[in-house]
Amino acid sequence: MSEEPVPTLHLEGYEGPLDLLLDLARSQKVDLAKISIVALVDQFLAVIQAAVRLEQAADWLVMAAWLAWLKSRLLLPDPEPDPDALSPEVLAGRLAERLIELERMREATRWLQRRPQLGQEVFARGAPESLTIEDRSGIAADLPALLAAYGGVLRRIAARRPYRPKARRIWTVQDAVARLTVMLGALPSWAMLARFVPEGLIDPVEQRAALASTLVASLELARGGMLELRQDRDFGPILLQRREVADVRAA
Amino acid sequence: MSAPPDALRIAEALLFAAAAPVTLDKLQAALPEGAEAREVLAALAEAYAGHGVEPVAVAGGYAFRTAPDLAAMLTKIVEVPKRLPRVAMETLSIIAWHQPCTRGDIEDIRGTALSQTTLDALLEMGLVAPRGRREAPGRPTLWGTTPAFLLQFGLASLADLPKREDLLPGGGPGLAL
Amino acid sequence: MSAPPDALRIAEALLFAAAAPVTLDKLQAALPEGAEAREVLAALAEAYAGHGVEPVAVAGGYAFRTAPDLAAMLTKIVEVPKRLPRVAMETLSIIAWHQPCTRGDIEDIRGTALSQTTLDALLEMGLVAPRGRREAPGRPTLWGTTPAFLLQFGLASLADLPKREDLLPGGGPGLAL
Repeated sequence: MSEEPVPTLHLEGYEGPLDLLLDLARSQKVDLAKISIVALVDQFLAVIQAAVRLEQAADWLVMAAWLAWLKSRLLLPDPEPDPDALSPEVLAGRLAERLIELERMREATRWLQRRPQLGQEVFARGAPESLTIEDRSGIAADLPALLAAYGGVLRRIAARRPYRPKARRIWTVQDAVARLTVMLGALPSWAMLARFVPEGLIDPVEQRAALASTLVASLELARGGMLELRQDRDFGPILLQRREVADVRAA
Repeated sequence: MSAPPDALRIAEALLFAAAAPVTLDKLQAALPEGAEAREVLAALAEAYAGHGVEPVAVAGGYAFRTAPDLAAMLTKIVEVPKRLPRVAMETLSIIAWHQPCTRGDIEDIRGTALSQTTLDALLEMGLVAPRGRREAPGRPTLWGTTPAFLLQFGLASLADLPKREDLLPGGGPGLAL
Repeated sequence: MSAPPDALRIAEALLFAAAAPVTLDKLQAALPEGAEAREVLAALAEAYAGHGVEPVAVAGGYAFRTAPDLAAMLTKIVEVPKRLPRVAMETLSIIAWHQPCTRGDIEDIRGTALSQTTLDALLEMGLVAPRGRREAPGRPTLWGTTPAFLLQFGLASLADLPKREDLLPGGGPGLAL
């Protein structure tokens, strides 16, 4: 039993390096906790050398490198051990623990596989009887559902109404003529055009439209000889006054 | 028992595990040499006489069934309430809030034709009932909700229905219904 | 038989009819006054000793199952699903004994990557299910077994699984393999 020959192995048959390690550890026929890690490493490296191709999974080579390093640490203890690093004995112990846990889970699997499985070794009633009668006369509807349904109706009605743009209050030229005629009567002298724009317009578009209408209206009245217009400079304020006032002053 | 005990056990397990009634041929194929399916079944029926379950001939084969007296006793009635389809719920809600109203009113509000089936279903469930006719061309039937409607939705009276305005937040006064 | 015959018949019928195991509570509720569910079950098991079907404790309740020795005969007639591959069984074992655990835990123990196909197969059979997430970087999903797992392996509860420490034949350290 001494010179245990390295078994010829196909790595494809193993589910990763830990699987192979466990198999090798089992071949040592000792307690997994007391396994010779050094012997295990030698076996693993021998198998890897014989079987691994470089293109094969990298984790085999990573494991081989780590094991080679672990073996060197076990054989040649570090004269100045790094206090933060784990000792090789601890690392070897952890490897043994992992192998034990994997072996335990293999045993767990065997235990499960020995159980008679439903649909394999034992069978349940193929055609169970329900022994229930379904009463479908009731209605599954509550007040929230009714409200939700009506809410849906209301929302659809709201969505169906045609889009109407916001109505604008437009100060027409006719409006402006009427307002100017009234206001001019009480006007003693020149007044700025903006004074004749009706108050209470907040929308800037409506304000400018009213100013434009008032200007057109004033031009219209000036043409009819009702008033005079004056602008002293480009873009300066437009002033207007009643024609009769001008006539009186001229006289 | 005239049948060999193994044959009886096999017949028992097979009738139990099969998803469909087991035919005589199928049973015969499973039985050990020398056992006759018909005899085994007879022995099985004898062994189960007076039990809570018994082998019976059904649909061209044999299966275990609960003893009739126990089946009646153990059968539970499970309420499986129906869900109302969306169209029915909407129609019911329109009748609830707009009653009395005609089928034409409902169609106007929903913006689509209302099938007779929907109205029939609500009638059948007793949730709505006719409330006279509108004095208009064709004298269409007016519909309203019933006491069963109040019971179903846990309402003391129709006044307990939330106000239409409260149902559509932001809908506001602009809704001409 | 100590249990009244009627109680025995009811228990028999209930366990036979149900698609899922019957809990003690459910059985007790169906039994006549004075009958104790546990006693009735014991009497039922005694009455069915050696039969082709027998009552067993499984997944928190009781159900009839065919006798394991009849498997070979039954599989000739009843359709049998495929067995789980070894990888799936091993993954299932790790989840069963280490639950709740993450995929990373499983990969650590097996020392190799776990394919999604394997986990998917277990999920599809309903043998494992997510059990929340571990509060660790990446918040990995935790996995555990389901009642279907107990049913599949005929276990009354997870307590029926042997202890992890007892799994290695010959026990813990100090004993040769």
